[in-house]
Amino acid sequence: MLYIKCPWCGYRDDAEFHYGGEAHIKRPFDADSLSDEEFSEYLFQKSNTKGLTLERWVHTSGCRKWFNVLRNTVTNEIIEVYPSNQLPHSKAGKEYYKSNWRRQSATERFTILQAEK
Amino acid sequence: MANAALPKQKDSGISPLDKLIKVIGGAKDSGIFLKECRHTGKLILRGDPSNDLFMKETSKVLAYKLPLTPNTFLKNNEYTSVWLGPDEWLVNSLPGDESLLERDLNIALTDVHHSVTNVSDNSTIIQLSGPNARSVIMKGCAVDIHPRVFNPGDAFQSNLAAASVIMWQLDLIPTFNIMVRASFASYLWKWLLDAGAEFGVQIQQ
Amino acid sequence: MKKPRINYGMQGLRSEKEKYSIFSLARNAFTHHENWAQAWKSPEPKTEYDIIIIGGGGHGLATAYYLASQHGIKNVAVIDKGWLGGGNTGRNTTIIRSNYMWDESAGIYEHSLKLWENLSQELNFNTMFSQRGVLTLAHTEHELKEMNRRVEAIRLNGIDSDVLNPAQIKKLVPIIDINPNLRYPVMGGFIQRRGGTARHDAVAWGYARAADSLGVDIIQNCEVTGFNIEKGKVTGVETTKGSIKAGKVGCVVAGHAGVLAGLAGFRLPIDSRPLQALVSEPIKPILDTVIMSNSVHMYVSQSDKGEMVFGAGADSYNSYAQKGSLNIIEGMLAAAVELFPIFSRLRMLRSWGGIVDTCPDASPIISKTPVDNLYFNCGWGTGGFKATPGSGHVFADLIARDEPNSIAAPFTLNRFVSGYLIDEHGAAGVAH
Amino acid sequence: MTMQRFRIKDLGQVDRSKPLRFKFDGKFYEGYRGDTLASALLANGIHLVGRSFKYHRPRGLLSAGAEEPNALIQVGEGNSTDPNTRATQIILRDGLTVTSQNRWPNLTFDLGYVNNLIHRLLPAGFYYKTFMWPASWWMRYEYWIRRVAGLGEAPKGADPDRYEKNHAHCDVLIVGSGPAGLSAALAAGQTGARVILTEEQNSFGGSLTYNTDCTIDGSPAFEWVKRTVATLSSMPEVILLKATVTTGYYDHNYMTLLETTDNDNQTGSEYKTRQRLWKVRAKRVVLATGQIERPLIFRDNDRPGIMLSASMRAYLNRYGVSPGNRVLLFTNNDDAYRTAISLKKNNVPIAGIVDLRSDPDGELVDQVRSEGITIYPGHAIVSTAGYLRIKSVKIMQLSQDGTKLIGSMKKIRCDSIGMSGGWNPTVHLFSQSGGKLKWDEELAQFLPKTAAQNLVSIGGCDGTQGLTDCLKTGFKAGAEAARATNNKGRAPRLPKVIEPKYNNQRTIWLIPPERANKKIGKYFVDFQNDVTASDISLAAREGYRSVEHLKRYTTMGMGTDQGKTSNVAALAILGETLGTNAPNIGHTTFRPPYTPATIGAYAGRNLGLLFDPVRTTAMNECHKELGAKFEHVGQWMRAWYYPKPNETRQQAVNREVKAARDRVGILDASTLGKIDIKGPDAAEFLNRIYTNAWLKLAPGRARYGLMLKEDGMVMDDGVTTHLNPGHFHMTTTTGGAASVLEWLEEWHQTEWPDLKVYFTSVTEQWAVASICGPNCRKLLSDLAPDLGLSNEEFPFMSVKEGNVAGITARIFRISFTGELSFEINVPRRYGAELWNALMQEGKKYDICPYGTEAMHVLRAEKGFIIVGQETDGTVTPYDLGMDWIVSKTKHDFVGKRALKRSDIIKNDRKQLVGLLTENEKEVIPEGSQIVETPTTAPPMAMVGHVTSSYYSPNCNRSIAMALVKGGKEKIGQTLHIPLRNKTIKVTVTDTQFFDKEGIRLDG
Repeated sequence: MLYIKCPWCGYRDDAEFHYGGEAHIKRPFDADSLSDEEFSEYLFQKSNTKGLTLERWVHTSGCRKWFNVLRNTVTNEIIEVYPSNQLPHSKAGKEYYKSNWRRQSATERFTILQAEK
Repeated sequence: MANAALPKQKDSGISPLDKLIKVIGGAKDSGIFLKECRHTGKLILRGDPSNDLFMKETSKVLAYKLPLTPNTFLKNNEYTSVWLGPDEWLVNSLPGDESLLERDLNIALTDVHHSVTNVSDNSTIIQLSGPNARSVIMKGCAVDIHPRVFNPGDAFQSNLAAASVIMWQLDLIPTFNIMVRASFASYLWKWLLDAGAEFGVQIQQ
Repeated sequence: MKKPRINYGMQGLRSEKEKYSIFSLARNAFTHHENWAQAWKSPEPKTEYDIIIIGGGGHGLATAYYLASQHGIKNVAVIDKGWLGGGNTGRNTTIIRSNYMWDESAGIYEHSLKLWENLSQELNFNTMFSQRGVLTLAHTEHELKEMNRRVEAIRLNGIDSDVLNPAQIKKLVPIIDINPNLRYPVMGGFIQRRGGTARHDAVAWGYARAADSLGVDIIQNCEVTGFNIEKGKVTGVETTKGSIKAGKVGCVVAGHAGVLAGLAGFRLPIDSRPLQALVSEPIKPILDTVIMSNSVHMYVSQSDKGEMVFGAGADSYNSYAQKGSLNIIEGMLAAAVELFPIFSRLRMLRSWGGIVDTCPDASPIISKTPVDNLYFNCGWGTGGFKATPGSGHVFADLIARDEPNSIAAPFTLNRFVSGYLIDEHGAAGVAH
Repeated sequence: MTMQRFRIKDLGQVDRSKPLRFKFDGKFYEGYRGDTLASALLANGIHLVGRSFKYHRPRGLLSAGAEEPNALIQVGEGNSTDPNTRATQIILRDGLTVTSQNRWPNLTFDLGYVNNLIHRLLPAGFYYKTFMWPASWWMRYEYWIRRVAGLGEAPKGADPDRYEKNHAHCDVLIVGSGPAGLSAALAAGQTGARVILTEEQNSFGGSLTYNTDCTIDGSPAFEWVKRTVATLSSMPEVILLKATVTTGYYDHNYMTLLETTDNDNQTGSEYKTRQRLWKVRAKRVVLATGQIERPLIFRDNDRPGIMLSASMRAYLNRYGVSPGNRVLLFTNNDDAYRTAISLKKNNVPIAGIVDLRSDPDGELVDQVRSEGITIYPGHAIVSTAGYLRIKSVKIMQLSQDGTKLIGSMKKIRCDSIGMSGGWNPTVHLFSQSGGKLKWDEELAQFLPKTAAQNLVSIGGCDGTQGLTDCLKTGFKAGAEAARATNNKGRAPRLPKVIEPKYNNQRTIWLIPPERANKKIGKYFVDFQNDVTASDISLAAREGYRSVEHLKRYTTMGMGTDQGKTSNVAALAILGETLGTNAPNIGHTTFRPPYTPATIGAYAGRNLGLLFDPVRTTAMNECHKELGAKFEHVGQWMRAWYYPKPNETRQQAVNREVKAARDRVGILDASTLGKIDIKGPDAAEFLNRIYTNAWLKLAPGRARYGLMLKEDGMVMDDGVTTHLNPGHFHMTTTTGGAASVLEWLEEWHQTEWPDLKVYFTSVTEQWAVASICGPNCRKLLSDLAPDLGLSNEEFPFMSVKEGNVAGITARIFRISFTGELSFEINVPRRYGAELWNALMQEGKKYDICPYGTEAMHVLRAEKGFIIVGQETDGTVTPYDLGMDWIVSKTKHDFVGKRALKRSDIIKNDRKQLVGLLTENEKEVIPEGSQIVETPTTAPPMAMVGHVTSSYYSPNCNRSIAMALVKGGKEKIGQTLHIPLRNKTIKVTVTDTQFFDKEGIRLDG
């Protein structure tokens, strides 16, 4: 049973959360202009990393907030947890984020825009 | 259209456990005391605490500032406010007072993006008390409620057995209020009776 | 459904020198069993093969065997990073059935089941394929209706399937509780009598031995570290035992398909998740059928050794840790005791986890890839073991002909682009 | 009852004042409180306790602990019998009834022994090589194989006992209460840290319960144990758990402990718990699990009477039981000397010590010599004799290099043997935690290497030898663990310890035969599964050379003891066979549970009524009073239909369906999901989440919406109403309530956080009675005379608020039946009151309650879909013929792009159509498959299936909906539904069967 630190409620068993798959997936703004292949990449292709991965969880039985987790899928070690409108803070998290092929979700874009205002 | 208000009389209608709680009683020296807090007023309040106006206006209505520390609650004689999330609170009132509170909050927050939703009937509160109350909860809840980390004033949302609950500790007896959705109340009640059986359960009015 | 033209007859073990039988056992008893040949050799890799199969599990070994036996391609190597059958082949609950709802799934699983029916004889290795029946339970009105849809589809595909009422189920499975007042009462079920179980390790060993006898090189403890790709075409693999050239490469690595695809430079629509199983201590026979219950996420059978073999649902999160969360096990065992009250006092002996590669539609991928001459067979989710012979058979055909046959055709990667998914979630509940 | 002939006066920790009677194989015996079944049997001189799995050889107790492979016992009878229980872990209680298992007709004469006689035909893996001819006979072979296999018998009925679960959190969890574990607990406990100490045996102390030759601070070591346990008991934050097996080490220091609580000292009560499963989240874990002694592997080393040396000492010193009348010791290290000294002290005759070491020395050896006990240095046991109990052995001298036996053979009489082949650290939990092991050549042990979680291994399981060092590391680890978890304090002072010193051992894994090619007898490595040294070399010869292949091919280590005494020796023998050593072979992975754990404990009390919540609505009692039949819809119980006396289901449903259209019907619609949506951007949000347009919906008006997944497939539907500006009331399907709310939150939080909107679940805030039919307006106006219900005042798809029967209500004029209809929402507490008022007032209109079945018929008559029935996750709005609800102009909505994919826009997709049977009375079974051209027998090519099918009393015929390949094009055509016994001919139609013009909506 994973022990996940909800950024708001603190440590809880994984049974309290729902898994939301890969984090930082960019939803195409103008999907109509994409080919079926390009759209399929957004819809179905996975990083499915063996090792460090950035993923989404939601604290279903608690505050119902979505957040991101940097976890090692081999050891299940959790390196960091951060709200879904933020970017990873740890060195490993930043590196993984940079190597991600489709980073910057709408939430981040929004947050970045807000910060720029 | 105005929000559906509840009639004034405080104890009318049927609470989720009315039909289930048949026998009131049990040994005086029981390790567990159980009762249903019928028709407590319950509002879900949503708003952005970083908005000063939201905090100011809500504290005017409640007579205190909404708790911002996760997993805590604050109360006075009228209202109990439980932190549920970074932009969500449960505000309890005495039975029947919730409509007024709902109206007051909505008026106070007219210019602020917020929501107040009356959920008084969406769930009920089971009060679990007694020297063995902690042991009973630990049978079905993975949150640490040891007195070193959990005391009167503390609260959490989690699962108790197979029910989703909001729970907060009132005193050092200890006494816990367990809020559970109406349709899960009878399940949880039976579960608590069964879990408490080894300590003896007294059912209270 | 179009019938594939497949010879289901006995192929026979090509090498006669070491045929297993009661007579060879008796003969060897006189020499204290000191003269048995190796079931398979463990050669060092050659510099070049016509075809390399990556992954020495059941599917990979079966692919190599059928390449040699059906297509006459014998310059083949199977390479595995660990020991044969060490992945999901050796970690599953050994259930075999073909009663799937969609035509496409029925096609591949029934093809497989037919091959199972002669497998021990064909491989000259007892895989202990036991056609004791697989009974799937329904616990609600809604499930009964869903069941009818499935049963009718299965029947019209020419696959055996019988509907049973609670009394008939009780007769077949005397230890089951059919009390109608249960929270999830047994309201009915359907059985595929040709379904059953097999000895999972024996399947890998049997294919390995048979493939070896046909000239296939089986290379263990050899991990693939990269693909050599020239002008969009695979020319070989880099391994911990050096470079090996190959005309074609087939990749069958359940649990690690995404990792291997990454090495080849493309991505797959696959999530790798933990799936847990456990066995009880052995006891005298009490259950002669495989029981599956989707609405309470539990399936159970009794092994020949006497252990109750339990399977649970998959955990929700991706993980390569080969272990899952305890609450999955707790929920599954509560369901088991609810249905079979006598299980309560049995003891869990061993629990373990496998890594299942799941596709968005819970159906497998048997496909060419963006790299020429590189083929992937993956994404079997929780349903891989039962498909072993059929999967190997059609994959060998795909590699040999560079073109999928009618059974494999629906399972290409392109379906995720065009939207032609074969969604086994909807009606199958948990697709085991 | 027989006397306890082998009980030694005044020795051990059993309570002589509490004799207990028990029955073994039908015969009564006596033991004492504090005994295990094993010690009590030995006290009565019983060594023979079981038969082995494959060869049915007579077997005795090998050990005194959890590692026991042989003594598997059937405990109790009837519904509370426990098969395969290790006698060493059965706590003796009065009236205990146990039987030996897997033998027929009895333990001393077992016909299964025939397997031993034909053993040559049964080498490892023999079953893979035979039973293949004729092919059809496997099921017959299997029938007999299954009956021969298996061990004990399952109970006959439901378990009468209760099992509890308990969550716990602690700073430090310490596993094992030997010297290392106890001292760690003491050091951690005195800082005030929250400590849990677990011990699998029924009393604390580990090896100190039987190593009586040590003193701590001048008194016997066991006194220190008692003192320490007393001190720990007085610490409020320390939890001491005995008879508690730490079964699993999961991720993030999550541990399972299985506590057996029904020991003899508990008073019985109705709610007595048999076992309690603790689920502990520990900040730090200290593993002090000790070591397990290894057997020596020599010819026929499995005869009853042969046991492990330290176990023999445990029976002696802990339970006061003498192992026999003439004890031989066989060892490769000093442990047997320690046992010999204890035996001698208690006047148990000793036949000598056979020592593999050619030149044993040191204080223990000297002491043994001075006691006049014969030592055979550099010797080994060649063979053993005795069928039901060891009678004698033959010994020979070992060559210098240990590979041969030399010299002459000497026979020694004995009735028991204590053997010691060295020790295996108990690294199971460490390995479960994900830690990697390393091979220590000098100790010939696998030891913990790198920890993968927040834990520390101390004492024997970390390779530490000797009491002093165990205490030292224990204190250090306990104090460190406490500090690491923010507790302050110092380690206790190290007491003064006097203990015997051990010298090196001589590791010889397999005792050679007297002649190199001598092939008789069996050298058992795995006792329970009868795996011998020659099985291991056979496996290696045949190519099964990885550890896992060896294990799976020979079944080595796969018994109920999971190879606790055998794994390492097997690896070493495999290594020697392959010419390498143990670490190069590797080791198998240990997985939970450490010892077999009761399934009932994992199920806990979540059974029966508490298996899964049953959810009911506020009107549930009303339905019960009306005699409703219920159906499960997810966790909900919904009224299905309301049969009158002698009415069949079909008759009842027909009646209800008619009444709803002819007069007035009432349905409990409370289970529909309801979400309160508030905020200035609420409409914009709905516009993105639903397929149709929402920006222009006026307050007071409602609209039907369809939600898609991002892949374009229908996910949920429902009516959403604009109550006040920026305030919406969304309804979802019953099953979708929770998932839709989560869906909305997900999109809001992760994709559109800029939208100002909040969602709150109000599913259970409202009880909903839906009334429909021509008289429903009259009925409602009777109860709400001021409301204004005309079509002008209260048009279709709008909402009003007002009093109904004196209850403040929200009334929605929406319809799922195609009839004039009102959905009356009142706070849950008034749900029953509303229902009763409507039923009472409705009498004059002959109101009829209808259930979910009639509701399904009514909506099907109108061709309305049910998500989950017409859809299964593979159906788009176009497939449903609902193109009208998919906006062509919106820039975006969830699922929009996916609808344009090449296979989604094809015309031959399965599309929703109506089906009419040739015979109007014939109702097609739901789920039936449809073909274009039926053949006499399967296979047949299917073109679709029937999603809904009912008899419609309003249409006076059967109706059905179906998803049919290219269905839209097939309207008017004939299709066939081949059932098992007949084929039904159907005509394809549209999906509207009743009131196609929709005139009934307005009453």
